[in-house]
Amino acid sequence: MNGNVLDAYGPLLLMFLAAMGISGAILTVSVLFGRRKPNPFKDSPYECGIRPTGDARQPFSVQYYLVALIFILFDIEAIFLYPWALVYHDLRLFGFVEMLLYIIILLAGYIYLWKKGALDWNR
Amino acid sequence: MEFVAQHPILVVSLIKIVVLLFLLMTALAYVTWFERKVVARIQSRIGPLYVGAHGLLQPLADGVKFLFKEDVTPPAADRFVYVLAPFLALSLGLATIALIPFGPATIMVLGVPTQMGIANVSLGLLFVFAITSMGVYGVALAGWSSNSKYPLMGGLRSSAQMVSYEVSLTLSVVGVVLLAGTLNFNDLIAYQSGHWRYVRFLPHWNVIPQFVGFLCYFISAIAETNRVPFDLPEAETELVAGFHTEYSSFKFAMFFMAEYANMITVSCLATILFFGGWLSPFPERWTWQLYIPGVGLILGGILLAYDTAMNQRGIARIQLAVVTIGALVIGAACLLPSVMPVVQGPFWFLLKLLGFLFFYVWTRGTLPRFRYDQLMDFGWKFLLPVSLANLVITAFVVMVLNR
Amino acid sequence: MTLPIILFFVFAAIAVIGALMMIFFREPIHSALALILVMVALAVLYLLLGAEFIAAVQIIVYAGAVMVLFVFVIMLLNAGEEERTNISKLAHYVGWPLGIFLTVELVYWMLRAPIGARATTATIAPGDPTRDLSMLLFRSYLFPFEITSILILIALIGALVLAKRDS
Amino acid sequence: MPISVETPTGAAETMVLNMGPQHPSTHGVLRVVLELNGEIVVSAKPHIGYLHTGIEKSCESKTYSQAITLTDRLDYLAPLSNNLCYCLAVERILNIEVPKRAQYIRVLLTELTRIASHLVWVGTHAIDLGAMTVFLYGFREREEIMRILEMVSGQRMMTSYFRIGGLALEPPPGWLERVARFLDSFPAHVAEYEDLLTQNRIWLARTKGIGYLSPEDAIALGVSGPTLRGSGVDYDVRKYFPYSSYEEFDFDVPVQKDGDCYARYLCRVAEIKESAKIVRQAIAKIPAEGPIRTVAPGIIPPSREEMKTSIEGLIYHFKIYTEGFSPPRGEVYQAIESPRGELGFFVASDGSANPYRVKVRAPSFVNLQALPELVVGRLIADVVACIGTTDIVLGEVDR
Amino acid sequence: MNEIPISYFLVLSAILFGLGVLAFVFKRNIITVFMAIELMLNAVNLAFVAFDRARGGPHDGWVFVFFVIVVAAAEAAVGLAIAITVVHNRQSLNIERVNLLKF
Amino acid sequence: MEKDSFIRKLREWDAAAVVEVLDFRGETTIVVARENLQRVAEFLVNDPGTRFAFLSDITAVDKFPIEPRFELNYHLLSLERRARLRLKVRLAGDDPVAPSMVPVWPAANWHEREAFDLMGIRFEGHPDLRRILMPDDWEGYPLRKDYPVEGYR
Amino acid sequence: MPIILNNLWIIPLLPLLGAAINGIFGKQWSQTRVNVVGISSVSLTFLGVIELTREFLALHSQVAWVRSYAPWMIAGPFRADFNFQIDQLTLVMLGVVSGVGLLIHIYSTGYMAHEGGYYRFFSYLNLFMFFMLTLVMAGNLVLMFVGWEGVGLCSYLLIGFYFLRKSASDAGKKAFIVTRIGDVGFTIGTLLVFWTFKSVDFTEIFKQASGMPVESPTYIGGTLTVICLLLFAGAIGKSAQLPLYVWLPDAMEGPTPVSALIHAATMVTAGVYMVARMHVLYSHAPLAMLVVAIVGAATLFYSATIGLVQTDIKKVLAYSTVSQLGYMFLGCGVGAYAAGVFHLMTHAFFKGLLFLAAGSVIHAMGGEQDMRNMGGLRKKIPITFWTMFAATLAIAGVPLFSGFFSKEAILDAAKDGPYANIYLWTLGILGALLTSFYMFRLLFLTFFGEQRYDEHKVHVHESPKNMTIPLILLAILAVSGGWFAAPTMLGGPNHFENFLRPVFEAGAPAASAALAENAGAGETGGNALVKSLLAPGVIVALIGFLTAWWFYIRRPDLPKKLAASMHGLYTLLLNKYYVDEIYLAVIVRPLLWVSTNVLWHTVDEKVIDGAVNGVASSARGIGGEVRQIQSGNPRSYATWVVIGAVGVTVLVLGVWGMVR
Repeated sequence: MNGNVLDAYGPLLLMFLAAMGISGAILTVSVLFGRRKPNPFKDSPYECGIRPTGDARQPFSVQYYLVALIFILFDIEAIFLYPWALVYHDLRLFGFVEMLLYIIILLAGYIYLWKKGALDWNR
Repeated sequence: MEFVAQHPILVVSLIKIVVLLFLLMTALAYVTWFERKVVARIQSRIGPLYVGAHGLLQPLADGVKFLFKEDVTPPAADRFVYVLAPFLALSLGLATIALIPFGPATIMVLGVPTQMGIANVSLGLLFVFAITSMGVYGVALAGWSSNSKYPLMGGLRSSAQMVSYEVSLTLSVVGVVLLAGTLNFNDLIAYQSGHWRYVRFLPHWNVIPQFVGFLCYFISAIAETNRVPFDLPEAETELVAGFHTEYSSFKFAMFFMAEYANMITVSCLATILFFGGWLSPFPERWTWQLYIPGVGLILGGILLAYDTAMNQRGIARIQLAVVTIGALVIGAACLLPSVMPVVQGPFWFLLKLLGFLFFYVWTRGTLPRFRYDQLMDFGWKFLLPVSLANLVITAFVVMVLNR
Repeated sequence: MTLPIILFFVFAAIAVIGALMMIFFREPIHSALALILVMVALAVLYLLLGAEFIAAVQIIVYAGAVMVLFVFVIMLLNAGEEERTNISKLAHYVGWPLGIFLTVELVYWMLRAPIGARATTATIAPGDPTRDLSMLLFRSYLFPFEITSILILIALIGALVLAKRDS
Repeated sequence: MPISVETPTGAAETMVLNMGPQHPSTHGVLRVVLELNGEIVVSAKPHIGYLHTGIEKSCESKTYSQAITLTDRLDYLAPLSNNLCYCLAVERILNIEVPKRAQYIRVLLTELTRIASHLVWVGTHAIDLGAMTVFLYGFREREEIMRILEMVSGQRMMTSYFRIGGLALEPPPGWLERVARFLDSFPAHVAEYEDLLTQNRIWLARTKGIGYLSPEDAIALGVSGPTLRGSGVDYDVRKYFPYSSYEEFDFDVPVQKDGDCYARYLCRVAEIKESAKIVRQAIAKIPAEGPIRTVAPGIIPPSREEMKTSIEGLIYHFKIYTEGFSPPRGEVYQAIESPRGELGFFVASDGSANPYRVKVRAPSFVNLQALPELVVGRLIADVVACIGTTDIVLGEVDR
Repeated sequence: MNEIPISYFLVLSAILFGLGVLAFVFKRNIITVFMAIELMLNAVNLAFVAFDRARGGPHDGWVFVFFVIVVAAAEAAVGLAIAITVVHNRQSLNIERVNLLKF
Repeated sequence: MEKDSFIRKLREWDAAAVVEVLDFRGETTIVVARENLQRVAEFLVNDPGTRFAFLSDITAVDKFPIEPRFELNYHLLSLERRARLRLKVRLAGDDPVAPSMVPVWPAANWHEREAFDLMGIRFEGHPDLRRILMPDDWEGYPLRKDYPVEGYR
Repeated sequence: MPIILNNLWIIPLLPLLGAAINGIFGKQWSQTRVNVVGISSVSLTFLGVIELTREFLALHSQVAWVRSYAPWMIAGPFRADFNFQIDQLTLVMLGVVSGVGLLIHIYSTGYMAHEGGYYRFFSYLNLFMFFMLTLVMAGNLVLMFVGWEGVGLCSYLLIGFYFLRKSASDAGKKAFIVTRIGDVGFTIGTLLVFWTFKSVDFTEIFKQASGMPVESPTYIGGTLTVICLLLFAGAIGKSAQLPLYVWLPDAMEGPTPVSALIHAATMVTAGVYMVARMHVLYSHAPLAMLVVAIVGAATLFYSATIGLVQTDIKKVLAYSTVSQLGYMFLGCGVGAYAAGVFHLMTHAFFKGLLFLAAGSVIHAMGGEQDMRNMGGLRKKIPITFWTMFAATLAIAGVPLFSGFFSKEAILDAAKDGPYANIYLWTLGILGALLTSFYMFRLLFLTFFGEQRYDEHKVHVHESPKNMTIPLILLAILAVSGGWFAAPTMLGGPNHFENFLRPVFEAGAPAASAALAENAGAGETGGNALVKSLLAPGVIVALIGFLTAWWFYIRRPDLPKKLAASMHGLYTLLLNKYYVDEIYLAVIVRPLLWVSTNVLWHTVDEKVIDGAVNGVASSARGIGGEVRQIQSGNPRSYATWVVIGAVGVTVLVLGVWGMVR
């Protein structure tokens, strides 16, 4: 597609500005209209009616990190798949084999993860 | 302004944006109404009833209520991030719609022919994914900034969940791209026009060859939008309200609006990718289908009128009369020869969209919720391999058929 | 001043300010947010350079995945405000002057780069650039492409071994 | 209110989370202090007492009849069971027999209560696990039972309909037909819940194998009711120590072997059906006419007609409602099978007009003890399922 | 008329790279140090895309950006895993307190 | 009668264990001395002829001002024998201490805590003897007869 | 439709898949499953090769069939593709590699059955097959180099298969490092090829080279000569020629099937294959050919002498391999490429067989490798004996056995060929004599005479079927593998040479003319038969046999006496001419000394440390900073990185700026 970037993406940018504008407006309006009568009980973090002690931001299970990690790597794989799918009609068997190889290698990693229990939530 | 003259399209899109955002915000409000009504029906209840006829003004009342609610910001929270999170969530949720084309027809705005849809981008699909991939931040930051245990857990949970299902989401769509060889929404829809060669009554929609892909996509989409049975982040019975426990007033509502906006986006995407977007399911030679929108609206109007006359009293009657007249007028307008072709695309698109939204609500009415580990297992150990396999098989079949 | 140039300056400014914020914020999560800002701004600049696909990938992978990992780790480790230590005298006295010097030097040379005299018209490259890129990637750069899978595999295994060891 | 938060038991990775008292899935004001490692429960400690109203103490200052209204407030999902148990206990001390008609009506109504209670349980348990619709369906049927109770007693929930020596009032004509009508439509509705849950994959995944309780542990912990029977122990007070003519009814006691949440779910659903069976038999058994109260001058109030027509009646009426009656010295322990398990009333009399000591053996209270047993080592989401499956009512736990 | 000189992008790239270097030296939190590295990689990517645009031919520059992104992702994954391990062992995120590199 | 057989068995095992046998409205109560409680309980649980494995309830009764002031009633159930039995222990007002039955019946845990909470009876050997229904900082034992219902004056 | 021809990638891919599958999953799998994967991948390859041969021959093509699958490396003008090439030479090699490889795979299932890391072994073997096939099918030098290095890697892995044994892992390392020395030459040679021809594709190289003039046989500086010599350096390393042969005997530490497959039948012949493949270049560089021939002849004689006295059964075979490889090079060096390749093929059969049989013997003896502790095994393990006997006859050059034809062809070429050289021929004949002797010595020591082992400790038993069947098949091949050339004895054509003619005629005008002339000049009828049967090779083989018989059957006490009387020579031979020791003394020690004394003690301690200490002591203020270098503080390191970056950019950009 030949064309000016602005013609294609300018509207998108504008939409972003508009969406952010609306969100900002909503935030402002709710600040303007909402009453504010803070008191210590209202302000305290929710913990089922018990006064919380200590910092809520406690170190968390490393499992979450693993999920994000696996996600990154598979995300990249998925991203590579898109240009591939785009020109797949021209690549044919060659494209199939190369992507199969690619997928197989990553699949090996996937199987490794699985076997290692990185995908199990309750180890 | 010099560059306005250079880029007339910007002015045109500004107008479209205003219109679309208005419609979208209304739609968001009424999707909640729709959901409440449908779920109520499923659960043999009535649903919103008192504010306006059939509770039609309920969303408005809700909005006003949210507006006047006290906006509590916990002092322990990281204020900047705390405010940023709903802001991010909502603006990303709203902005994605810009990439969705609602109809094929070019309409004239300020004398410039332009599409029904804001941005027509050659890599539309990728940009949708790009924007949704940022959606994680809204959730994660909300959970983190609240500085409270339940939100933190909810935030971590839901961001991990969204991230997990994003993989299968992206993978499940590759099959469609393989078939069509394009990432542009218009081209994707164009690819699906017509009917199958041998089964001529079946429209040439991707859902048929890519049924597995569609299932993967839709399941992932449900998870991605944190809806039942994947609504773990907000699993109220465990984590109270998940990442938005500490949010109140309109900030709370913003998360909900974002959720509904995302629902609409992924449903639009499903419509475009698998159900032929704005295409009608009928063959082109059946010209009578052009009357469906108009006639449908008029029939709906008549039904409403009947309901109004039989069941409603007082002010509700007036409200419904207005709606009825609106439906009749628009329906009649849709039958005008000049308008008729224009409304076809949006009509079918919205109809399919509504179908998906109904499906969303339906699952919510029927299914229990997964447990978190089951959810992650499902995503990583089932959906991911299945969508990969679907991809490989599709690639193989495409290769063989291409020879 | 035409619109593209204005856009360039706006987003360049956002990128630079974001980078500065990344340096000067002391809460890691704020730094991360600033960096996300830089990345998004860069994506827009890529668009101005006509590299749509790269812009999309930039957002999906960098802003949508890598930074998510950063945010997760910050949440995971409960990274609080940065400690102000100055154990390394070297970094304290030599590091940043040299860094600034390096910046200035690079800017100087970039200004003198012979290629810089050309201009982009903020158009999408002719033809179908994404297809060209794909063909390039899967034909000419097939080998590196396949190697990336191995790289990813190794990273996966390495990170898993590292992260899982303590649990 | 105790505000202390337990300190973690050591490992730095754990996090202490209060579940409750203000939490959607603790069925009231239960507080469970969870120590979590990631999402896995390392330890769970139930804290109760947020709803302690001192009912046992209050009973000591009421007359025997007055205390009935207090018992309604114990297990507010099955008030008639509480009424029945208390009345049976006092009747034991008094050593009087209730007329058969009243006994059958008691059976019918307590079984209806059981159905209602289980319906609420299925609904809340399902909503705990995210299935919202079942909840509303359950309440639809419960509503009909409530209406029947209202028709009979004039009250929807706190009926206090059973009185010492019989019933409070003669039920209105046509009520049995209404019950029968309800029963006719009922099986189809139960099938609806089962459609939504019993074979649902997600439901199975959420309940099967979760919250396992072995029969030995169950007995040792004193667990009773469907929770016990879900572990394969066939103990039902109605069969072991029949009361109120239960021995004349033909019903099965559903038992499941697996001891997990799903087994308990199956038990309760089967119990609903069994109760419906009993109700149907009761309809057939209840004579159209006959006394609803024992004749025991000075203890049981005379009928309205007698009070209006005879002087003795008037005197007894006056005496009973002003100063009550004085049963002989002694203490009894009366147990019945409430929807939640063995409900027991220990009533001690010192010969005065007020009960000397009333102690309620609340099944929820005892069953709740088993909670840590069920949840430790499992995920936080399972805590919800387990709390739901023990079917506690905080009014009864805290008394 | 709509032209932006490529050198603008190159200068921006240089500035961002310099800021990355500064952050790399300046920051003490191990996570932000990694972020500084990401910033530098981003700056380089910008230069790649700019050069690619200037060349106009086949988009080799884009391909490089692609690979840089992959490498950056892998780097982040492993680097942060190391960070987690270090923090678990040392109880500190401050790289100045981590002197494992000593011999 | 079967209930008699329990008593007989108990007597055969240790004649001194049974202090008194009460019978009211068909309910058998065996009064045992505090010192013997644990032994008797273990016997009743383990003896194949009795098998009172299920502890239904523990009730504390305050007989103020009669001494011994407190009575503890253990309501036992034998699933095999389909029988109930009540064990009664009398405790003096100035020494309301009983051995904890948690080792014999884990179910006794909360019952004993409740008796402690509301009646002020202490149980020796209880793993976690805290108030259960009343707040931790509550003063007094509400179910005692001398508890000022309208508050301390 | 030629399926395989159009999809050449299938052939190397199959073993690669096998390797990957076994490598990934094999650990959990039973041996049977590993077998199925390993064997089926190789047998499919073999079938593929057969089909390929059929398809290629159906083409009646006189030129190579080249298919390019992907661009691979493109850097400026440099371009190397994934392209595969099929011609007659490739076919022969493919047949050998896949056929012998398949048999050895089958054999291994028996031989390795009780070893740990079974799946690992098969994964490596399959990987080796992949690389070897890549090497053979490669259409350009760079891809060939990939295969070349890949087989080296697999060789390293497999020699060090028992990696817990220090000698094994040392041997692996030695093999790797020694061959690497040769590979340096190969690499530079490749670069030179590219420099000269602007391409690395064989077709292109040969096209250009065949048009170039033949270089002077005396001037060493000719481009082609240099290229050929450098490439030959690689061949020396890979094919274990003088002076880089030292790794091969040590490589016997690996499992016997490995020795058979890699260190006898296939990998070590890669050098020969390479020389044959590049014959166009060699034909234009007579000097290089001469070097090849000399090295070959020297090696064949040299290592045969060592083989005379070795007592380890596998060591004898190892030196014999080195020697036979020398024959092949001799053949190539005297222009008889076809003969060299012919010998390569027959050698693959009989040497593979010898190793496998030796493995069978070792298996039977429960791990014993010393021949002095064997004897009289003939009756106990008859199949092994008979197959080994056939192989011995073949290697000794007994008429009608395969080795006879190939060796005779080489010797003929050395005597009468266009590049004939009588001295080299003499060495070849002497080598044949020695070969015959040490091979029969091996046979007699092992299978004849009295038992020299303890019957109670060693339970001698015939190997299982999956080991003996490959033996028998190989024995058939070892006997009959040379009959392609049988008609020459009757004065007819040599079918093998005719088969390969398209390849070797293609680009070598000068040489091929001579060849063709020579081929036409065959004598006819019975005359030729008599002549070939009475050829010197046959006679020396007979002499060798008789001597061995005399020494080891008739008068078993003689060898010891002889050894005593010729003590000096004996120990010299026994210690393999002290080559390892010489290398140690001449190369390794000096290197160690230099690195210890010069680099460590002088440069490091005195210069660097001195400088640091000096700075530290002279300027305390800066000294603190300098110590920071070693602070372990990552921030400081980061700063150093920046300092370095500034330095480099200032240098590079500054200099560049000035130049501009």
